[in-house]
Amino acid sequence: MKRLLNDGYDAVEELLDGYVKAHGDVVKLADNERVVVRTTLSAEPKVGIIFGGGSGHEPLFLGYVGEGVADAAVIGNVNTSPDPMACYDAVTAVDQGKGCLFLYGNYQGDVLNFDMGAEMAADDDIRVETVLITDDVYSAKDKADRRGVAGDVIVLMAACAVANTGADLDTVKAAAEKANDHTYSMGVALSSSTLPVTGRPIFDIGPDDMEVGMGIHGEPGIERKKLEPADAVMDEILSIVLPEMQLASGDEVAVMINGLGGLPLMDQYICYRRVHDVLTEKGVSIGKSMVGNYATSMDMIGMGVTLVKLDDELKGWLDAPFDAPYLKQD
Amino acid sequence: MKRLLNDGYDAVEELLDGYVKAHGDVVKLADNERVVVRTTLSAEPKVGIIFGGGSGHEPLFLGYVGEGVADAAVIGNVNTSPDPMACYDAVTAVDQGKGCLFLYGNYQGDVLNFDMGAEMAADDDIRVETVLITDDVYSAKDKADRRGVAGDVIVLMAACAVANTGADLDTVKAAAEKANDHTYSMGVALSSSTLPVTGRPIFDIGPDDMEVGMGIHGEPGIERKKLEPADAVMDEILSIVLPEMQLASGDEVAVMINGLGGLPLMDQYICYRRVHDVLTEKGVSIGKSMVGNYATSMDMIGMGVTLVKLDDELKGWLDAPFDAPYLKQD
Amino acid sequence: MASLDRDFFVASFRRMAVAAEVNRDEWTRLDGQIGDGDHGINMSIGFREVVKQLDALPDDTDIAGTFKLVGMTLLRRVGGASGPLYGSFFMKAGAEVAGQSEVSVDDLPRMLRAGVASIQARGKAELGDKTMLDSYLPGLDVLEAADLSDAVAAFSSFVERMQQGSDDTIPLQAKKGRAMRLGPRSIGHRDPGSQSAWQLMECFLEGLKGIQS
Amino acid sequence: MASLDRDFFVASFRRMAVAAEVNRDEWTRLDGQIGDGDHGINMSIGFREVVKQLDALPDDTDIAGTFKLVGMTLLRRVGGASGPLYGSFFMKAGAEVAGQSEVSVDDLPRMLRAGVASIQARGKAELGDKTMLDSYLPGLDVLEAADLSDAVAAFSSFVERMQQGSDDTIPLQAKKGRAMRLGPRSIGHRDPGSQSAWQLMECFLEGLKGIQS
Ligand SMILES: Nc1ncnc2c1ncn2[C@@H]1O[C@H](COP(=O)(O)OP(=O)(O)O)[C@@H](O)[C@H]1O
Ligand SMILES: Nc1ncnc2c1ncn2[C@@H]1O[C@H](COP(=O)(O)OP(=O)(O)O)[C@@H](O)[C@H]1O
Ligand SMILES: [Mg+2]
Ligand SMILES: [Mg+2]
Ligand SMILES: [Mg+2]
Ligand SMILES: [Mg+2]
Repeated sequence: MKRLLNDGYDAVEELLDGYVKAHGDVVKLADNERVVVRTTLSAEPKVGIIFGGGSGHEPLFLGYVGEGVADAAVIGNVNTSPDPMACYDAVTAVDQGKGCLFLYGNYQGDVLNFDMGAEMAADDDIRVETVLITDDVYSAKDKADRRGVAGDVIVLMAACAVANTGADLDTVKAAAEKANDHTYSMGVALSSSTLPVTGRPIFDIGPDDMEVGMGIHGEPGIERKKLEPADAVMDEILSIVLPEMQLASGDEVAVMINGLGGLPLMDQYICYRRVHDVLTEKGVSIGKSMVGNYATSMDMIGMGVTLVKLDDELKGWLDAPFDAPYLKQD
Repeated sequence: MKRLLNDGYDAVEELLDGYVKAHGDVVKLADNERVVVRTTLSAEPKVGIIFGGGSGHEPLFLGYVGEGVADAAVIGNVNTSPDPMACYDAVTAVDQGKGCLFLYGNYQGDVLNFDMGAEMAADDDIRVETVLITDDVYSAKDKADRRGVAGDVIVLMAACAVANTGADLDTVKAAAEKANDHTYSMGVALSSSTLPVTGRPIFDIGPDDMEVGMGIHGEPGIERKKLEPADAVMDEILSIVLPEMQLASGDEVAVMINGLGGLPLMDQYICYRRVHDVLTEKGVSIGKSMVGNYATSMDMIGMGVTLVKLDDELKGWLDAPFDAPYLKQD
Repeated sequence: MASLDRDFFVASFRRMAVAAEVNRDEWTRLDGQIGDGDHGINMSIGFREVVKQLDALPDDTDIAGTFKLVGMTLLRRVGGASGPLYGSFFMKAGAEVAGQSEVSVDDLPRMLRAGVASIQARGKAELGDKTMLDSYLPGLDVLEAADLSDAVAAFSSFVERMQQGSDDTIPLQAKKGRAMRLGPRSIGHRDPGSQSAWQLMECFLEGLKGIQS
Repeated sequence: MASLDRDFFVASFRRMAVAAEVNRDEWTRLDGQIGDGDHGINMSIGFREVVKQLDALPDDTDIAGTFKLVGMTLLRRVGGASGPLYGSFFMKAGAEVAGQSEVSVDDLPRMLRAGVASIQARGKAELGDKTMLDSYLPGLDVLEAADLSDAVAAFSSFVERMQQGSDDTIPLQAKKGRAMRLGPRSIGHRDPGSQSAWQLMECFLEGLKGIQS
């Protein structure tokens, strides 16, 4: 597939430069060219929320830096965790004396790098805690081993809502953990994304095939299948996610349909419709809906369903006011 | 390219059904299944703003229905203007006695259908005025003959900002006309979109080619060329749009980078960066920036640059508070 | 030839619905070259609904009412430029024979002329603008000059002339519709509406052949 | 064989940068099969920066300092799993010879062992988990048992054993890294890091050959 880029080796720096130029009222680069921070931190000191991972998932992560949302985003190469120095620099840029929370998807590379960043912060006596996001149902049997995908945004919202109350680091961390425990995702991809450096797809896939359980970095899913109509694909996803969540009639959920970048909004709303209808049919009510490209894989054609089992507390967090370029609600 | 749909003949109805299910707090269907209206109209009567055109441009038009934004969106088949009855039904659904303004892109089919709708409304003694949006520089020599593309959103913002003050229909219409007069767009496409009914692209294009001046319905542009790096493409667009606008050092503009659906945000910000740098270099300042998929052509890989020559009045309108699912600012 | 009753027209409209299905991808392909690639799809969407409406046609609907229903349905469902144009075409054509339970072949040219006049009134295009009028206008001239006592021969020459008119759009540069904005790039391609127009009119010819044989 | 000075290592690191460019698409292709397709790209990004740093290397930087600079640069620029792993590898390997302005071939196994130990400490993987350790660990065993008086022969057997170890990852199911989540689908593909590992170590071998000949 085709992209509109300059030299692929410059793509990340140009992205970040363009982003801070477009949103200079909200964000700037820290003293590290891979760290996007709020232009002004919260007036009341609060726990610093640091969100991060590879680039190529825009608007994840940088699009969620803003008032009441993330204080910093740490950005790696395409599909690649950021380096430890950037993780550390983000901490020094946003810590207000209440410590910081690292939020990122559970990938080996991210753990290695963010942990090193946290160690460096510990040497400065800044306390940093970590919550790994593990919402991708199809990626491992144990919840704790799973990858993080669009659930990143849900967990971020919960953590930020609580951090904004002035709560301490342990409380914020517990909120993020709770949100992560309640969040389940699964997706399909109909194409690979196209890498900026090589200009080529990561993997090949036949014109009538889809990859079930695809990760947002283009990691192969668990199964390759014939592409089916949207309703059948949603039914298949729900047949796996719903039992996993043990949802019952009377339960309430938040539903996010996450487009991976190349799937039109039209298709996403058609997918949403089916998820809505199936849940309604089962007596599960929908307390919040989000549809759009929240966590992409550049130009990948595909989508994921994220469900969050709600209780009053979680619902309150997800309905809190946020004001970042890609997450605005009041 | 691949889509995730059911029967293509049902795509528009399923899209609208999914949309109102996801955003039921903001919108509902009117007594016409192709008319999306606000669930509650403005408490203070105001001029009704009716926005519309074919489907396949999501979030245009329906995504801009909401508080302080459009009161209704009238939706046609894919790439096809809505029918006259739907245009008329939108009027009866939202008119609050102050008349209504039709805002849509300047296409033969839309003019035919909206005009018939307006005639029907006139029979009911409801005054309806029309402003045709004509921002696509490359589509015709005379501004009045041009197509409307992403400038639709700019003109909508201006009209709504003024309508929200309680102004009368003539005043609102004049604001929309002024915004349209100040708005210039031009785009490129690297691929065709894929039609839901046939599952096939509208046109073929070579792997190294781009279409310059492409319309958002897949109408061929004016020239087919070899694909170039992002910066070169932006330079070419600006070399046409800037003289057209007669911008000079000291002028101020709003910049919109509009993704056509299949172009990653990464690429869009890289494009924004170049536009920013070229304008800055020329002494033109940027008073407002918008980057994202505002007016798409489903899965088309491509983008457009929209520039709005600002004065204080226009700037105020574009900075007004809006609260629709795809246009939120305060 | 027997005079034409409502069933003749209903059958013709059903044939048009088949034509819209069969030619959907071809009309769409033509529209993809110089337009937005939806012409065949939208005609098929419209005629699918026409069939549904005809399936439920009340017994007391007369010929004019049937034309009106078809026209309204196309107007409602096709959209774009061709929705209102074909919609008015059928509505106005039917209005010419309001109140008649049967019409004669001699009435047909007048009906079609009224329909085409409404396309002109709505779309303000002229001969040579590379639109459906380029098949309708020369075709109608031939039909009006033809000897209607041999209805099949007359309609054959009508449809043939329309087809010729459609061929003649190929070298033209468009002056109306979406293709207009292409400027010289519209040259060398057939106008999609000129093609659908003669293929729809051919459905009347088929009906007449059925009666005559 | 002469002892090895800083220039020997600088030349080796430059050779590694060439290897990263040359093999970029192959490492990326391997990572595309069971990972996220970035391994070659990120190594190339990292080593391009290494070259820049070496171009500006201060005269007073010793061998340990050069290793540290290379390690830090990879840590900063490569990211992902292999950034910290290769980063620590070079930093720890260099730290073994802190303060020495020359090292002997006999020091090399100890340096590499320290580097590999830090990969193990950071990544917590074991032999057979389908990672770069599957080439490093058996390779190092061979190197440590080899007669270093013929350095080229010793390093040849080291690199060959690493390459063999990389081949041996093909039938394995991944237990660490991104490929782990694929379960049985990771079987049948070579681990990309096991490939880059031996191809980087081969650059030391090339350097030794240059000295010996
Ligand atoms: N002003 C007009 N007068 C007559 N026919 C027209 C006019 N504008 C367009 N047409 C016809 O309509 C056809 C296009 O129909 P369609 O594709 O359904 O509409 P749209 O251009 O809105 O997508 C053209 O091929 C042409 O024959
Ligand atoms: N825990 C680990 N221990 C040793 N090597 C590892 C470990 N995890 C991953 N690797 C190596 O890193 C390679 C992947 O590197 P790379 O593609 O750069 O990282 P990422 O998986 O983050 O994209 C794997 O092929 C493997 O050899
Ligand atoms: Mg990676
Ligand atoms: Mg159309
Ligand atoms: Mg068309
Ligand atoms: Mg990788």
